[in-house]
Amino acid sequence: MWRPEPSDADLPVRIAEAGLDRDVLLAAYRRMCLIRVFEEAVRSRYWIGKTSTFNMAAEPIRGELHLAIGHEAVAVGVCALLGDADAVVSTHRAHHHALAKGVDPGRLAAEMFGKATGLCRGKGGEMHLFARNKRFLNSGIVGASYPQAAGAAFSFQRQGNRNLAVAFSGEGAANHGTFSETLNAAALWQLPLVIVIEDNLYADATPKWAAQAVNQQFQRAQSHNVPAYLVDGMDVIDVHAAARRAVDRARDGYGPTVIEAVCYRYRGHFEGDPENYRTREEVELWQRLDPIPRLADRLRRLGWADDATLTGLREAAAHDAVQAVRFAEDSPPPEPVEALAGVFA
Amino acid sequence: MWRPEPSDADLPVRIAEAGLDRDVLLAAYRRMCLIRVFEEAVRSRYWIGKTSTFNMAAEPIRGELHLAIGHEAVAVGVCALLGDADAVVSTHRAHHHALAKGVDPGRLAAEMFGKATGLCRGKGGEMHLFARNKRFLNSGIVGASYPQAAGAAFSFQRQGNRNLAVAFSGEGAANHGTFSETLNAAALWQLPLVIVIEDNLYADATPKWAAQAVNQQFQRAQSHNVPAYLVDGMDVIDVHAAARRAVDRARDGYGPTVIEAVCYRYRGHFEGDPENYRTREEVELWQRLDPIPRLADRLRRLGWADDATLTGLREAAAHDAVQAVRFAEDSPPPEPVEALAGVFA
Amino acid sequence: MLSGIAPAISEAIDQEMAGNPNVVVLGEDVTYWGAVFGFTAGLFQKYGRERVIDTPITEQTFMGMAVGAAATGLRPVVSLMFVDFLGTCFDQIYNHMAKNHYMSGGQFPMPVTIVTAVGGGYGDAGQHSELLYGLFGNVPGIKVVVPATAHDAKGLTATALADPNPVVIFGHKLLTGHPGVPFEGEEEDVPKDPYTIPFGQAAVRREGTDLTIIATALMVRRSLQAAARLAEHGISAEVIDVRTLVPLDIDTLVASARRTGRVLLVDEDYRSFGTTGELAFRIQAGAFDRLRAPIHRVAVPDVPIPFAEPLEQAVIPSVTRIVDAARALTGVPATAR
Amino acid sequence: MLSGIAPAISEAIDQEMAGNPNVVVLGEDVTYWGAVFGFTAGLFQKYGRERVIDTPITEQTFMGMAVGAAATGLRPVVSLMFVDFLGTCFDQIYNHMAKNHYMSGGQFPMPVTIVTAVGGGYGDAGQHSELLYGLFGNVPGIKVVVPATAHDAKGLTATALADPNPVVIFGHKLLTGHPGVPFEGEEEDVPKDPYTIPFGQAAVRREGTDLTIIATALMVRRSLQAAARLAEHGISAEVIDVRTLVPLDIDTLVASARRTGRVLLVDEDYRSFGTTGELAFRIQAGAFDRLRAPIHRVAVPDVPIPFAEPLEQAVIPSVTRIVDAARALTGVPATAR
Ligand SMILES: Cc1ncc(C[n+]2csc(CCOP(=O)(O)OP(=O)(O)O)c2C)c(N)n1
Ligand SMILES: Cc1ncc(C[n+]2csc(CCOP(=O)(O)OP(=O)(O)O)c2C)c(N)n1
Ligand SMILES: [Mg+2]
Ligand SMILES: [Mg+2]
Repeated sequence: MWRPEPSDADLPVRIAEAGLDRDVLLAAYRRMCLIRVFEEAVRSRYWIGKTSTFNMAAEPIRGELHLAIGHEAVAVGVCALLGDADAVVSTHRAHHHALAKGVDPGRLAAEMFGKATGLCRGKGGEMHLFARNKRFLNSGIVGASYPQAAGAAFSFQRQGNRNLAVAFSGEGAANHGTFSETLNAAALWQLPLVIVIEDNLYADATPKWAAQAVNQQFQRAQSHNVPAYLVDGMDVIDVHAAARRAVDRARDGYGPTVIEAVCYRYRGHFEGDPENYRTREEVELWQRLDPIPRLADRLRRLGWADDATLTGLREAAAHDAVQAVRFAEDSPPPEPVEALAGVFA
Repeated sequence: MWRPEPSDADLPVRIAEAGLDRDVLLAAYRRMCLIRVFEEAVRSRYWIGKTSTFNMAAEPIRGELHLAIGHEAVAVGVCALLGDADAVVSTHRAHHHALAKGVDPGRLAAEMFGKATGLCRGKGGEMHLFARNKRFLNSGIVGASYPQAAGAAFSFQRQGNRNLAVAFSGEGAANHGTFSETLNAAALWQLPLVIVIEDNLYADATPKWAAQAVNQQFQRAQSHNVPAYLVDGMDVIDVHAAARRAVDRARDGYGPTVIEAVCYRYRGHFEGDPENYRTREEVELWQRLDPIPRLADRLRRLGWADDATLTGLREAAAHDAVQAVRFAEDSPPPEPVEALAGVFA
Repeated sequence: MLSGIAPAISEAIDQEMAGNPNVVVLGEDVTYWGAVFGFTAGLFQKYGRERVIDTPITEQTFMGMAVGAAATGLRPVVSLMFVDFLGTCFDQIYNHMAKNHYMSGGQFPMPVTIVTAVGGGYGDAGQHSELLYGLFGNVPGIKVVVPATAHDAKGLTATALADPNPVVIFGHKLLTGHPGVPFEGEEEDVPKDPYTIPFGQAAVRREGTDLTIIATALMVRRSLQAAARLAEHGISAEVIDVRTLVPLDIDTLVASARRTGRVLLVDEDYRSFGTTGELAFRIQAGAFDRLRAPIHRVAVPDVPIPFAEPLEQAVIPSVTRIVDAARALTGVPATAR
Repeated sequence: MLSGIAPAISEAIDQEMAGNPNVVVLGEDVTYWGAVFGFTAGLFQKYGRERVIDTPITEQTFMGMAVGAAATGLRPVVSLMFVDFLGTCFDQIYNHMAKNHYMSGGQFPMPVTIVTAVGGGYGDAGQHSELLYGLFGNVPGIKVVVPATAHDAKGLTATALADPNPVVIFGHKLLTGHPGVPFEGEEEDVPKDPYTIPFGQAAVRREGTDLTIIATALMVRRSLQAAARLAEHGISAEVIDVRTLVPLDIDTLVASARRTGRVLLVDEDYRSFGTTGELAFRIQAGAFDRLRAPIHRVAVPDVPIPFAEPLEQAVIPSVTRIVDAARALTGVPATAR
């Protein structure tokens, strides 16, 4: 489904095929805006105290910060089809997945700020965002999300419900042995699993060409008898169309699917990344495909939203993001003694 | 190239295609016989002291014993094309690979008997058969052979010689993540590597159908851009034909190849295996395809050997095996104090 | 009557499975072979492939599946066939199973029980003869169970299966009772009905006054034999079975050390940077003023387990070496043996 | 003049690569990013992709490749980006790299040098802040290098690269000098010319008479600061930098312990079943009759490293906690801080 240049002549057909309607698309637009504004807000806070010399240890947000700006359509296109009982296992780049899955933005931000009100009471940080009420799990270890999501899918299958599990990962992670091991297990046992690869062309500073013998992953999936879709990850409609088939297939008991979504991260791997491995021109080229204005254009063209509506949605999203960050900033830090509690349940 | 029932009408053509001649085939026959007789001899010694109650700790051969009876054609078909400077990395089932690679049978047997004259002075045992002069490496950890062979191939590539490395493994090992990781790396860097999968339908007590979503592995290789041959592993000519292409490709700098050889182990996974996972009938069915009499028949049919020649080769092989076991039996055990030496070089 | 810890462990799993449909067994060869040494023997016949599942040879994936399954309502029992294979899946164990409860601020307990076969002495060489429980004890979040008797094995397994945390049960092969390997255990009267044994309670297996021998698993057996021999020499040895390394019943160990004033640690794991060091630290911290001699240890002298019989016997602690060390510690010169 | 161990390590690698064409550098992001913290910075620019190779994210495969490459004439230097990832490749490290020489009866030395980033204190949380050298020390066949200064880092790396055995160099992030993380080291006069520092020689960084503080890497720095503060309180602390845990210079540690009679172990690794226990065992074995108090320790209290600043500070040993422990050990009550 990947197109080098977007052509929209067939838009209505594609929307119909994807089972989308105005409400879903407006909600998706708002959610994508929320992710974008949330991450921008967090980014601005992150750089406080780090501008003269960049030092990860500086407050108010410490540690690494992996932004997903440019990946919003993938997270939203997939998670729009999930309910709270479905599981998502995410990676080091997790904010967009958490927000798309419906995790509370305030508690999310508070976790990143290391506050007692954070999702994990400040113990996890941005690579360890857990939210039990949304069945959201996370790991900072590349490749670890696949088997864990397969395990959740295995649970659902044993429990006989229609839930499914989604593993998100980057394209770099798909080179890890867990990818093929999980494909085999999921296909063997027909687990209700969807693996979503956000192919943003880089793993850290390593471009795809230096790490992969073949340019795409979907053949690997197919060689395990797992159907796979290569989609335009900057196009929420394209993502949604593939995700719907994958999710239906999983819920109906037919087994796993891989969605390989080509997208781009506009920021560095993490904040502070020297980005010496790619050119400014490349980034700008991809900026022309920004999934958020692209969806706005389409909503306008379809007559499903005018400027005022879109502005309203953006402002509502911005409001949510601002509230979330304010909640985080206003929250108290955890008590030091908390550090010693909770190793065992 | 896999045929459910062997048909030999095209035998001369296939032999020519495989680049085989009388001398090579007679040598292969003798080598296959050596492996068979050697393993039978070791087996008979292994069961001494273990017949009334099976106890792995009983002398003269302790521990596990993984025989490869039925796999001879794969080892010999591939290793016939290798020189001493080429590397082989083997697995828990290693005797046939070692003998095919030219490792000294006496020192091999002595290692299995735990003697000071063993390849590894009795420190390794049958899952750790190392022979530096033949560049033979070994591991008892399933899946570990792939990256190690890739590392040797990487050496040869860096050193600019025409050597290659071969990783042997079972079909069960190919489900391990190292298989796809190594395929990707080897294809990416065009390493002179040949991966040989001995698909004997079982991994321990687990049949293929319970462990693999797809019945064969070659598609997995191809999805990484690695050419793969599915061959009749009970037919040394078929194995040799594929191996020749793979070896030439590697030496000429064109990169890795996978050879998937369907074969069968006539004995249990290890001696003492209750074999409650397969039927006697299945074993007998496969016995009709025994690679050794099959090759003998053909040599006779081609007029390349009469009964006397074949008997002579078998007897020579038996003599070598007997000598090897005698050498092992006559050798002294290592001194206990040796146990403390040699952790570091 | 039961011979060996393997049937005891499988019985405990069986009794838990009967009442709790969320318990599933995952691992290599857990069906036909009962996880090779019998820890899961009989379960497949009773519960079928729906609940007793052979996996492909993919340790990191089935351990990772256990993490995801435990987070969503199942109670996985996972077989790691030999502990020596931990290197292929340690990430899922120590970085996820062990940390997720803490890192999630308490949201995701990880009720997973891992059963693994450990130990040497029958010629399985360097990659199939290790103990390695020290590694598991070193990283936070994992309970470490090291049974020495079938009775303990059953009760501790039942406790593990009721524990909301990751627990690893280290089943020593020479105590399993599995035909094919030597058996150093004995026939025991193990109650058929379910029962539990709490974690963190060491057992004094033999009382004594001259020195305290502290051991786990197979080494408890050998220490008891050594104690019997020492008695012939007029040395009264107390023998303590640690039973669980995490949590550790340091009080019992310290109390005994204070009484006898001499401690010999006997361990089949590697000597350095592991279990004996930790026990020594804690004992000297608690019994410093009562120790009459430095703490001694007998353990595997930091070499891989070699294959040949004389070599293997030279590195795995034997009754003789325990006796000799105890005699040296109590001032009686070691015999030439 | 050099600031930090990262440029010191990359300089040592560079000097070895210049003379030995068999040295290759393998790992994730070793080119553009110099292995993130700079351990391989500049090498790609000088030696190109032929000898400095970015790998896919496949730790077990590139560690396995190092095993095969070392067996066939290359001298791999491998980056394990963060030590926390060891669980994804420990099998190739401890079961093969560490054992092949022994198991092969001496046929296959494994000349591999692994460089890995360790340590917390900047908010990288549970899966990116560990030390874990205790795990490597626990399994036989691996040398463990824990430099505290740029001078040592360069000399010890040069020694590692000349060693025919697997050596792991644990580079503490807060000593790397890499911008992006705090720097607790200092500018040092490091000779430009190649030099080596032998393994197994601890360094007395400060002499003292009241107690011996034994530490590694970052904790050496903090212990020295603590010693300065202790001096203000009239306590004279000797500070020893272990430098290499395997081999361990136990003589220097014991000699100091015998002199001062009091030992405080300071460690950023997990507290239990690891490094401090081992040091305690060996010191009590060698200095039993001279110890005036039980050996104390300050280490990470068996919890994963938490993210938030107050939590992280509560578990990683600080100068204040070292001071308090030293004062408690020498009989001066700890301050309320
Ligand atoms: C097992 C493991 N190896 C290495 C890393 C370090 N690391 C963190 S993110 C990353 C790159 C991931 O690339 P990709 O999967 O493409 O995701 P992206 O960052 O592009 O979203 C690496 C190598 C890690 N966290 N875990
Ligand atoms: C990592 C690892 N997991 C499990 C084992 C135990 N094991 C030894 S051989 C074997 C089966 C291997 O099957 P396959 O690869 O098909 O080879 P075969 O024995 O059939 O020749 C298993 C599971 C091991 N040695 N290493
Ligand atoms: Mg990427
Ligand atoms: Mg097989």
